[in-house]
Amino acid sequence: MKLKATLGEIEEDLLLKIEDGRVSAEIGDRVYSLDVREVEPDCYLFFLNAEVHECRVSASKNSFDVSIHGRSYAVTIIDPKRLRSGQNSDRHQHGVAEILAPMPGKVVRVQTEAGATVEKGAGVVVVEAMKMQNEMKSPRDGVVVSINVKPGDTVNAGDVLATIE
Amino acid sequence: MKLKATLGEIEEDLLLKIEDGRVSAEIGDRVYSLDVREVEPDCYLFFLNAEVHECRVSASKNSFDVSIHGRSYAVTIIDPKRLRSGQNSDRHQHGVAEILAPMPGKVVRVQTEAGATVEKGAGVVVVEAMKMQNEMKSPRDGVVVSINVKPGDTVNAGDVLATIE
Amino acid sequence: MFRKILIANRGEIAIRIIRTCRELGVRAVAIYSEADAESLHVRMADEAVCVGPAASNQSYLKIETIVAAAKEVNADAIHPGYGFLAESAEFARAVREAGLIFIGPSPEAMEIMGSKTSARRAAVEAGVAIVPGTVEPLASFEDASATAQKFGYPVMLKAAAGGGGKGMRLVAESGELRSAFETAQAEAAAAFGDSSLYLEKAVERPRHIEIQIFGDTHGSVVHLGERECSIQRRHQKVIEECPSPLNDPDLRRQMGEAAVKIGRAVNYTGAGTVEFLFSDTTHEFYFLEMNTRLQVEHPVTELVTGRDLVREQFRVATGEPLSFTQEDVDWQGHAIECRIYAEDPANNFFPSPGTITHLREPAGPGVRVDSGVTRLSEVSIYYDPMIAKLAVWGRTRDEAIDRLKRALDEYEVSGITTTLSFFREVVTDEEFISGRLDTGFITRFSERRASREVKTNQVETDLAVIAAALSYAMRQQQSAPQTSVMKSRWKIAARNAGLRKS
Amino acid sequence: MFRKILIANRGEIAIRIIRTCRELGVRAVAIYSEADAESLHVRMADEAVCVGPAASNQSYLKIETIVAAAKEVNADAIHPGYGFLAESAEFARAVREAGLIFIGPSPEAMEIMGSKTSARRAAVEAGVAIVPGTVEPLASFEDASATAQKFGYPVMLKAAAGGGGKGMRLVAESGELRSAFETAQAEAAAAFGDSSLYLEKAVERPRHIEIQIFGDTHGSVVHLGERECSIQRRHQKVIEECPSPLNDPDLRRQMGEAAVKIGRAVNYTGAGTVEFLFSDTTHEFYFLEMNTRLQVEHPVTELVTGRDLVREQFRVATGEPLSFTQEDVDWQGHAIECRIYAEDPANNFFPSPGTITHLREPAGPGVRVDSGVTRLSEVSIYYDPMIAKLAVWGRTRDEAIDRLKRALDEYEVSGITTTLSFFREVVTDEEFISGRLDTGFITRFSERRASREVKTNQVETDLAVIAAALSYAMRQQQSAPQTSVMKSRWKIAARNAGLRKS
Repeated sequence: MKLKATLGEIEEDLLLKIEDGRVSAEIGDRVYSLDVREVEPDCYLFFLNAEVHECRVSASKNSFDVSIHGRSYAVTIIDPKRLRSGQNSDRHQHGVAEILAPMPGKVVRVQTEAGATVEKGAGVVVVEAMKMQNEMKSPRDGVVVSINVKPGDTVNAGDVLATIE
Repeated sequence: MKLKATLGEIEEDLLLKIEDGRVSAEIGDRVYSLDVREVEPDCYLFFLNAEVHECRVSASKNSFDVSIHGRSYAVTIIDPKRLRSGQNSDRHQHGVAEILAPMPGKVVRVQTEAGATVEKGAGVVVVEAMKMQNEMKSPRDGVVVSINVKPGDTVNAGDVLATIE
Repeated sequence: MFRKILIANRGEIAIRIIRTCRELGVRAVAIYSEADAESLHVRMADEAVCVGPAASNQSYLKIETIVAAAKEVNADAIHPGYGFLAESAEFARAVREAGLIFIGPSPEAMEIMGSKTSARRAAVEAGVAIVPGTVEPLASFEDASATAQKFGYPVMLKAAAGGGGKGMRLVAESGELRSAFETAQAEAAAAFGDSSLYLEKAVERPRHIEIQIFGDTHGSVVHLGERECSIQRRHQKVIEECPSPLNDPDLRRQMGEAAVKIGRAVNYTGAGTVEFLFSDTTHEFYFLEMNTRLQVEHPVTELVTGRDLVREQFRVATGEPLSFTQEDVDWQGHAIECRIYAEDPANNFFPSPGTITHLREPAGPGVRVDSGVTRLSEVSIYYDPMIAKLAVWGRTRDEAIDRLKRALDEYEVSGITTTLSFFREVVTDEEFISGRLDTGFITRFSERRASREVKTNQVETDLAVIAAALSYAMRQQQSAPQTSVMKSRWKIAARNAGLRKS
Repeated sequence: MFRKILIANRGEIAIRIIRTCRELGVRAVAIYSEADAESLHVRMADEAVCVGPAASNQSYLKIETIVAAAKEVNADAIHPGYGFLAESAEFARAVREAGLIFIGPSPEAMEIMGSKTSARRAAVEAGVAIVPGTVEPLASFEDASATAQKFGYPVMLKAAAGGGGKGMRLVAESGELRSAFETAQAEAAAAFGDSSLYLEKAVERPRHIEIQIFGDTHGSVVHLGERECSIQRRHQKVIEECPSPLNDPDLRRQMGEAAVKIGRAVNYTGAGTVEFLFSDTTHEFYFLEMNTRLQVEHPVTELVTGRDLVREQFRVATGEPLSFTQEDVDWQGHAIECRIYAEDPANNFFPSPGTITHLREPAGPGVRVDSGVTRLSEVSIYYDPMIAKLAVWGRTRDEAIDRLKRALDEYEVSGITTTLSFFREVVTDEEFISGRLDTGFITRFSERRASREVKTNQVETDLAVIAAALSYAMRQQQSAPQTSVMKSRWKIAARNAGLRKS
């Protein structure tokens, strides 16, 4: 099957053939031929020549978190036949940076305001979680477009705390 | 729900009520009221007053292998409403004892023959498995009704090697 | 020995204590919050009592509820573990008044050491040097500012009731003082219900070295040597060693004697730890604080001295004398511990709660894991995100580091992000391997790390992509009608494809 | 140090060796049969080569295939582990001739010790006593019968090429001799391809005590003390200890010196074990045999001496001198190991292959697990049914036994039957605790066990019944149409039902 795979910034074409426990794959100009065992659901044991590589996958929709030799890689698979798009959110496409709450917590302080100019690394919002106060910093120089929280607010993972442009 | 449960020789009536994570059960004249958590599929954490008991169940049809505090118990559950019977095989009902191969192996020797009288503990068939020779002994005094294997035969777990009456 | 004890804690330390209970034939009673009903420490206990809702101040910090639970189940004693109520003299007193034994020091000793200011006073009286600083809590920001000027920057702000780095800030220059003062106060209030702070001159490139002491009710106080805990982030220890890489017997004797002096000064009983700041340049050491409880990092001392500290705590709490004298204590080899947190090193160590979908813990020679979780455990947002401690032992520090590398490589956790990847980098870091440590290590290491460009392994990333694609393909097959066939064919095929050219 | 080695084995010992490879930065190459492609030892290796079908004589015993594989992957050396080809001089020679290093002794030493008769000759020449018996293989049953008469019953029949209790029979009286002779010959032929037997006078209530020795290529041979391996069933060790419960330094020195003599006699290099029969009554010991390889039970020696024997094997194999002298060796505390087999103790220890559906291995202070399996591993019928070794360390034998009990209680294996339940009974047995052991222990223990009437715990059995009923109820709900609702209601309910009266 023909797929598109994205890892980090790089998107590549992927041609995959599965037969008799062997997988042949072409990624860009690189060609692989592997023996594969599915030792557990979503855990693949690859034999590349004599080399052994165990890959454990946790999947959600078509983004896959693959851990191999203790390192993990976030891979997105797109099946052109199914035209699944809109997957790579366009957050990074233009000049807006959102500051997200990485986990549930409570806002204790807001250190700037909409309209203010901030430098990369400047503190914007302080969130407390697990008794630990954590300063959310601006990822870049810019102007604060919006602050979406106030002290005392409870926030969930992924909530947009502020937007910098 | 009303069930019949067999553990070893004992069969008892079981009345089970499940609600709001509490289980009340009557087994014979014994009454239990428990908090239950299903910590994993088929793994139950019971709170009996303050006592904690974790039970892990592996089920096949309506016989259940339950392990609790490192000991395991073979329990059969019969739902009278469904009239599942024929579960307790009648092997032990009348005077015939079968000698079963407990696992796959190869028959190396047969030490008696049909018609012979054997004493309890007398060797009947020697099966080799994992390079280990194991003598299958007669479970009781009696007469050999049949020997179903010959040296060199490969046997699987559960095969009836011989019958003693 | 006790018949039954209640463990007023959760997670790995509760399990650590349960293990010693089992070994001594003591029944172990766990407590748990509603969020913890299915936690491993509950599952491993003989009995368990729910003490309230998830929030610790409504459960694990509820003195009356916990003492009542202990009475209810007829426990003889209560072990507080570390954190939560472990250093609450009020709790210790409540336990005593309920006619139960508190497995720890006297409330009086806890009170003296509980306030850092009175602790510093006690140290001075015992003739042990302290870091130049205020002995009284700071009255106000102005007070702080004036005092800082007096000692000269950099200075350290610390919570008087503090511990675990909460309410602690390093202030490099006057401009930073106000915001640091406010944040520290806020944290101190949140963590300890007491916002008072004190101030110290900051010792530069300091090593954090602590001494394990043990006292009994018959008046003997001994030490079990040092632990090096210089590797900290957010003033929290993440890697601890025994002995210190300095491995200097004279220094061990001097610091040990100083620690014992302080222990004697408060008639200390049970396990305690005296923390010192050691200056690598002057080789002077200053008393920092005393922790009147078992430490998170006690396993490294157990590995090197061969003594079970929890077992000894039980023994002392029953009124027996220590099972050993100072002369009996010896140190074999080297041990290192890593605290495995459910945190994302790539995102400023932010907590990463969730369900552990896969877990394989390392084992084999020289490896000890004290884990609070198992497969399918939930790591909740309510409590400290430490899920386990990995400790290794080797004949030498180098052998211990070899083992640590190996064990970290074996360690598999899926479903949550952990600090494992961070430790895998630390153990290959030249500065770590050299053993020239100080509390600034992680900052410097993180800078080195940031500057280092990451060279990705093309084959590895390609295999990751292929694995993802396979997983995708499997899903397509499963959702397709003829799934089962294809799936099973695949499985069978996979099973058959054994023979590899050799 | 080596760059890459091939491990000519499987299961836990392959993993044990892989761990030392990782710690030394040596690439580890596994071999596997078609039945083992998904085994843990393959998954943990850097590289792996399939050497043939499931049957060992077509895979793990294929000398040419294995040596070719090692060449193919450019390995520097081959570690044979134990069992399989570990004591095959032919294999060691083939490795040497292929220009690779065999991590073990010289083929010459292996040949002398490989035949028990020549080994006994060597011992006699080295001035070490042997059990009265034949020095030559028995010519025939008549020969056996005559010899047995000469020494007087009871006698022991043993396979000349033997090991692991295969082809070994205790014969109490003449009537039993013929069938024992035939079975032993058959087993010997099957196991070693050599049916020749020899005969020994049986020592009554003998202890099996062995000495770990180590030699290097520079002529030094040292010993690392004894292991007590008296607890055997079917002449296979199941529990081993270091030191022996006798813990007699003089005896250790005497046996150690005897073992070293034998080692020197064959210019022994690497790790080896000299087995003795020790008579509790006369306190005499007799040479039994020498195992020219790493033993299954080496972890107890590692725990008590603090030395990594596999690491030392690597070192010696590279031609370096031993890293320690006889004077450097010391012994701290006490270690005990249990071999966990996939066998059914309730059914004459019959192998119990299958899939491990659930696995939780013990951990924490003083516990070491060397496991060959993980969750979902298949235990196949093709190989030795040992799935793991549990070893514990304590300051004293009593502390070690406390730990062992605790660790056995923590150990959870589902899907197959194991010997865990058997060990849980052994560790509470008075005779075991007293340490008065001999090779007849298990027989006597089993009789005690049979006579003891089992008092079942009514509450426990009732809970088992309730759990089964719950599991049944869940299934009904799942198969019923309105399942999901009920199921989820149940789940939610279960989640909510947290608060317990305290």
